[in-house]
Amino acid sequence: MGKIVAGIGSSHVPSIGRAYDQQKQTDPAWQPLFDGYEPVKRWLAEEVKADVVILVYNDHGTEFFLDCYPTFALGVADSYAVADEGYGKRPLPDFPGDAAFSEHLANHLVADEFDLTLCQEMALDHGFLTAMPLLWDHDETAWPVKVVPLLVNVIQHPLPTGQRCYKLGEAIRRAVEAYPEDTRVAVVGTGGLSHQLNGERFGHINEEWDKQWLQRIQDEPRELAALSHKEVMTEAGAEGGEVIMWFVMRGAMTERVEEVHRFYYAPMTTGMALLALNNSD
Amino acid sequence: MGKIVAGIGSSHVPSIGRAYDQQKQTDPAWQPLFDGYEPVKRWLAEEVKADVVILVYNDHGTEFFLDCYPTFALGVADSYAVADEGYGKRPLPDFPGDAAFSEHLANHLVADEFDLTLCQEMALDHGFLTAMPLLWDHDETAWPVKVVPLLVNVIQHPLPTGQRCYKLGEAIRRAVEAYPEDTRVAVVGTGGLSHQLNGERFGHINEEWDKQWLQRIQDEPRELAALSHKEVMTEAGAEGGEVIMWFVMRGAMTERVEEVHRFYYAPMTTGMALLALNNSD
Amino acid sequence: MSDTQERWGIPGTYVFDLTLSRQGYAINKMCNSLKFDENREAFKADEEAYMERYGLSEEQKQAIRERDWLRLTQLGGNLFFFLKLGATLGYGLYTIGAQMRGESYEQFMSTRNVPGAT
Amino acid sequence: MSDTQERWGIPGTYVFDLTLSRQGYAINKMCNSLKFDENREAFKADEEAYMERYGLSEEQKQAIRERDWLRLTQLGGNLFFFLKLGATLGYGLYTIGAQMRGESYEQFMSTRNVPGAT
Ligand SMILES: [Fe+3]
Ligand SMILES: [Fe+3]
Repeated sequence: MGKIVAGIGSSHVPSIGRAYDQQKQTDPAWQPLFDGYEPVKRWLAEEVKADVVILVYNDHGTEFFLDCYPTFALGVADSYAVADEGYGKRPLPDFPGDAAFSEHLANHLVADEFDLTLCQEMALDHGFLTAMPLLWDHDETAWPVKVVPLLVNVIQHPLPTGQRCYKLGEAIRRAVEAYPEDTRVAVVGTGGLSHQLNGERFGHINEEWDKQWLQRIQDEPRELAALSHKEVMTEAGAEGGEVIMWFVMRGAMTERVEEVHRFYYAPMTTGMALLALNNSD
Repeated sequence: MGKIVAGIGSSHVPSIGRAYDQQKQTDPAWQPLFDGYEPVKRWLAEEVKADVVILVYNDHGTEFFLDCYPTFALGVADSYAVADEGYGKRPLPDFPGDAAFSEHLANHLVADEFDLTLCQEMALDHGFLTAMPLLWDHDETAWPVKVVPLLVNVIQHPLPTGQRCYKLGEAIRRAVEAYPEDTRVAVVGTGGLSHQLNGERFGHINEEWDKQWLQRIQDEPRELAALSHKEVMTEAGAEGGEVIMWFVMRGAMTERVEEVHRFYYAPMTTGMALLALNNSD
Repeated sequence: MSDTQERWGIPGTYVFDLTLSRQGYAINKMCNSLKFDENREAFKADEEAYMERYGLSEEQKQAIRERDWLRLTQLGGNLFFFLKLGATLGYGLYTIGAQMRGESYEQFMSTRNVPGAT
Repeated sequence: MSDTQERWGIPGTYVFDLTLSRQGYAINKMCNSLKFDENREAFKADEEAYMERYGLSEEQKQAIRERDWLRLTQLGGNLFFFLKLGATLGYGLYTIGAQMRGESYEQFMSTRNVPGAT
C-alpha cells in the first residue's frame, strides 16, 4: 500500500538555483539558506527514504503559454526534462518519472472529480527545480527518487481556490493509500512565501505574515485555505499568492502534523522558507 | 440576468460536414438528415433567439495533442478559427466569441471547483463545426450568434465521469444565472450516439440503445450519468463513450424538460441524433 | 492478445487509456506531425527515416510497413491521429475500418443501412 | 489609472486576471517567442517590425520603445513573459523592479536585508 511519508513546503526562487550552480554554499549571503536545508536533506535520506516525490509547482512562462493554460496539470511520463529558462539549461540531470504511479494518480483523481490536464511531455523550470537538489543528493546523471510533477496555475486569475488545493491534497492522500505497491511518497508544496514582482509594490515582503504562515499551516490549515486570493495577495504580495500550492501538500497530510524542521530567510525579494512535516495520526 | 433558453444534443460527424459543403442537402442518402435539423433551426431563429451558444465538443487530434491533454478546456477568446483537419479548411466563417461572458464563466466555474484549462486561442474541428451550420444560418462572413467552445476529453481515458459532466452543466446554469447582462444562452452538447472506430468491432452501432438514450436523457439523466464508461462503451461503442458530453447540456437544464424536437438516423457508422429541449421549470 | 482488452473486457475493442496512450506515444506523435504538408512529403520520401526520427519501436514500424491498422491500434496508435497517416498513404476511414474487421471494403459497406451516406 | 487595480483594490499591484491577460495577449505572445535565440536576434535587428508582426497596439509598442516596465505591466504584460524581453535587451529583474518602484537600482538595493544574495 502506498504511504505518504513526508510533507515539505519550500520556496522556489531562481537566485537559489544560480547560487547552487555557482557553488555559493559558503558565501556569507547564501550560507544561511543552504545550511537551513541540510537537516531536512539528511532526514529525507536517512529516515524518510521516499521512493517517489509528488512536487507541486508552477511554471513561469517557460513551458506553458497563455494560449492554453491549465488549472492543474499532472505529469504522467517516464522522465522529465530540465527546461532552459533562457539562460541555458541548469546542470542538473533530467528526472525519472514513475509513470505507473502517475497513471494510478490520474485515474483516481479524475474519478474523484479533479479535472486534470495530463502531460506526457513536460519540461520543468525553477518552480520545480529549485528545491530538488537542496532536498535530495544527486550526481551528474541520476536522482535517488522518482518524481511526479503537479502544476498549479498561480499566474493567471482565476486561480484555483485555496480550498480546492487543499481538497486536491486530500484526494491525493486517498489515491496514494489505494496504490497497491508499497510505495513511500513525499509531497512537496513549493512557492512563496511573501513576494511581489509587479507594480510600484515590487519587492514587497512581509516577514511577520510569513512566520505566522509557517505555524498556521500546521495548526489551522483549513482557516488559511479559506482566505480569499485578495486577502493573501494583500499581505503576501501578488506573486506571494502562489502559497496556495502548499495547501496541496498540507491536505495530503494527516489532520495533526509534527514539525520536523523549520527555516526562514528573507535576504532580497522573497521570504524563503522551508518546512518539513511528519504525519501525527 | 443570463438565462438558459435552449438545450440541444447533436451528433458531430465529419461526413455531415462534407455533405453540407458539397450541397448534398437533397441527395437521397442525406436529405433525411438535413430535413431532420430544419425544424430546430427554425425554432432557434424564430423563438429561442439565443445571443450566445456554449457548445460542448471534443477535439479529434486536430488542435490538442497527447503531450498535454486537458479534461475540460474553455474558450475565453474574442474569436475562434475554423481548423484545417488535413483536408483543407471548411468554407465556414470563423466564430465570434463573447470574451466577457467567457471570463464570467471561467471565474465562476473555477471558484466552483471546476479545474478548467483556459484557451485564448483555439481552432475548432468537426467536433465543434458539424452542428453549427445545421442549427444557425450563416453567410460567408458571419454567424448570428456568439460562441463559447467547451472541450471535454473523451479521447484518452481517464475521461471525466458522466456525473462530473452533469455537475459541470449544473454549475454552468448557476454561472449563467449570475451573469449581470440579459444574455440568452443556448447549450449544445455534441457527440455520439453509438459508434465505434477501432478494433474488430469497428462500425458497431446500437440503434435500440440510441433511441432509449433520447428518451432517458430527458426523464432520468442522473441514472444515465451514473453509468460507468465501460457500461456505456459496451453498448454504444468505444467512441460512443463521448455521449457524456450531452450531460453537460442536460445538467444545465431544469430538472424537468420539454421535448421540442427529436430526430434519429443511422445510415453508416454513427447513430446520428438531434434532440432539442426546453426548460420546464 | 492486447493488455487494454484485458483491462477493459470489451470484445473487439481497444480502449485508449493512459497505459495504451503511453505505449503508442511515438506512433501518435509521428502521425500528428503529418498534419503538415511538408512532413507528409518527408514521410513519403523516406518512411524508414521518418519513423526512426520519431523513435518508433520495431513492432510499431512493422505495423506501419504492413499498413496493418488493427495491429497499430493494439500497439497504441489512436485512430484520430493515424487517420493523418491514412490520408498521407491514401487509406480512408472505411478502408481502414473494413480491414480492422477482417472484411473487404465491399463486404463492410454491405453491412451498412445507407451506404450512400459517405 | 488601471482597471485591474480598481477590480482588485490592492495598491501598487496589477493582478494578472483574465481581463488583463486578454488585453496584454499580444505583448506576452511576442515576449514568449523571445525564448528562442533566432527570435531574439530578429527582435534586436528590427524591433518595430517584430512588434508589428505580433500585432501590438501603439500604446503597447510605445511602452516597449521606452522600456517602461510599469506601463507594460498596466497594459497586460506579465513579468514572467517580459523577463525574456528584458533578457534580450539587457534588463535584469532588479533593474526592472527598481524602475517600477520609481527608484534607482542602488536605492532599491539599499532597501533589502541582504543585498548580496542575488
Ligand atoms: Fe512561482
Ligand atoms: Fe467526437
